[in-house]
Amino acid sequence: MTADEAPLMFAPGDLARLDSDALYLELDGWEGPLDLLLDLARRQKVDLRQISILALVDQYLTYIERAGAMRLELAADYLVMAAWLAYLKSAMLLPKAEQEDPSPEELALRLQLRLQRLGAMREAAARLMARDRIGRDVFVRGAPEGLRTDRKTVWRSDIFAVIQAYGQVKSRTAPRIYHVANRPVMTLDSALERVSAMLGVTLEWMEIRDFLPPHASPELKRSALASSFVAALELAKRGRAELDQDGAFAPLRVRRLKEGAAQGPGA
Amino acid sequence: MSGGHEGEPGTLERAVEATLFAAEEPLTVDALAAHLGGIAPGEVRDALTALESHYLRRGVHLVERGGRWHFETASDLAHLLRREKEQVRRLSRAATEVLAIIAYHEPVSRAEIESIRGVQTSAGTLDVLLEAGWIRLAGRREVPGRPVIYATTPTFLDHFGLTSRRDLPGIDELRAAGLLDPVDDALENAMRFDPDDEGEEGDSA
Amino acid sequence: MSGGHEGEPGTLERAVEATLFAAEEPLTVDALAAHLGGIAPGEVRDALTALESHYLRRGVHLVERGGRWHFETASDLAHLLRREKEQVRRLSRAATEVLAIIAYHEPVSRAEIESIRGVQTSAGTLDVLLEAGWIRLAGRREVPGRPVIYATTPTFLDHFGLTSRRDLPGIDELRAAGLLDPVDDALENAMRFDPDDEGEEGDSA
Repeated sequence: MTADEAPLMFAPGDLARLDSDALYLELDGWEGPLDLLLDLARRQKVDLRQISILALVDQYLTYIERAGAMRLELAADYLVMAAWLAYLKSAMLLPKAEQEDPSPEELALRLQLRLQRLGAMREAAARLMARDRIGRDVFVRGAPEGLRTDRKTVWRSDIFAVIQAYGQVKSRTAPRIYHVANRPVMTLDSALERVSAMLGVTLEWMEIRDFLPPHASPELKRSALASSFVAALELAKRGRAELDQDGAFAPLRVRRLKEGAAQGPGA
Repeated sequence: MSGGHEGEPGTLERAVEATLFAAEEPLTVDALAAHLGGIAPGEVRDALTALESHYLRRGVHLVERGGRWHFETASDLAHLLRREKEQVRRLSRAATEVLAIIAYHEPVSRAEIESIRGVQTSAGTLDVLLEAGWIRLAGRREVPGRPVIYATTPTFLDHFGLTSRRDLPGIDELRAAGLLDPVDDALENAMRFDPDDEGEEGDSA
Repeated sequence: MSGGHEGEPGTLERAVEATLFAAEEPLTVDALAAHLGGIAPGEVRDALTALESHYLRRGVHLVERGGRWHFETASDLAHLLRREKEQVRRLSRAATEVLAIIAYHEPVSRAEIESIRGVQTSAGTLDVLLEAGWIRLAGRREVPGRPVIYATTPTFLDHFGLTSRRDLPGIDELRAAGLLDPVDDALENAMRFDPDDEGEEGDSA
């Protein structure tokens, strides 16, 4: 029992204080009814397992009665406990006959078990506080140098990575030359000329395929087809030709419009 | 390790000694092993054992607290070393009790603490203990409401000179007496069995 | 402990030991004597002598500096207080490119590196290469602004297994090896993701 615990341990003579004015001071030290009960139990100087709950209840009620007489603002907790203990007391005094479910014995036992547990913890706390404590009884190194860990990075790479990186830099930044292939094409102008000339020959429908140069390479043929189609559209727009197609992807046919019917914006 | 009687401490023993002297806080075996450049923990442990016994007779002791090792002054010299200024935190009685309840029952919820003490625990009381680094939040209890549960820390063991929680004063006796079991369990045991029975099976510690 | 010269330390010796251990600063003989309740300085001195010789072989030494005594780590173990921990990291892609440019073009200024790379180069990238010891400052280019120029080091040749810079494959060889083939940067990045690469350009790591 060190000085720390003094306020919570009661000397043998404490009982006398029950009747004195010190009552309120003690109430300050207690946190609640269980506290007070435990203290009263301790004063019986018996093992909590042997304690007479009835005697304890009597003491508590007496205590509260006196405290109440002297000072009214007794905490509600204390009064609730007093009421509950009064009930417990009467139940314990009544014949055992037909008691309600939690029997008074059980309630008393429960109270006793709780006091035992609180008592055990209070004692444990006192023993804990009385141990050799760092900063009071034992001391750690006053001025430790401290340990430091400096992290150092070791870089790793390899020659291939370096060479590869250089190759990538060079290839990324090298000036690039773009070649535009010179493909055989038929321009729109020449297609227009060609289609106009060929349309002048007849008034019959002609398939657009027939306008293409017969011996052209496949590439030139595709270009010619596109240009001839656009040329045909242009002529239609000018009112010099008409187009006809039975359906999607069906052969596209072109025919010259008669001169008189031409209402286009003029060539 | 140089064998023989004590005499010359081995290189590793000296290294562990120097490291623990210089360390600002207790170190685990693993931390020591890592700091010393990846020594096998077993060897570190051997060095610690040798040091521990060497320092047993000295004014400074090597102690293990919650798996961490540090040097501290011998407790029998306390009367010579006590400082004028009180360095130890003074705890209120409430805080003392709460600390004990947490230490002996951990992990424990606030409601459980309150059921033992019979009064509400103010938040301030737990704060003081948390701030001292003696308790920590140890998760939540998987019951309705998922209350926060508390447990002690290595710092707590350190401060109170406990090697582990098993060193808590009287914990074995308290457990054997069923005084660490909840009241409900104890009640059930008491109603069902002989009161002398130790209520061991309901043990939840 | 076999009796020997040392034997059991006396109480005063232990007290002096503990006091010096717990002290926050070195203590004079007088301060020790006073602290221990008015012991005769001569006795304190004897205790110090005994302690000094006891600790001579340990990982910690008791030393006197200007009339004040304190414990300190044995000088042969001082390296334990400041440990270096090596962490191996792969050079980032940005740094590898810069290194390659320096190797192929040295001595070269940062502006020249940038114009070859086609992107800005962070100072951090050069720092990494300097830290690795692979490049060095090789003076200044005598042009307006006198920019610093960089060159590789013998360490560079060493690390990359080169006898001299002439071992680096020439442009023609690079082309032959397909290393100058234009690559789609995005595709290329996706193909060889390098975790160290991230944000290299902007950061200073």
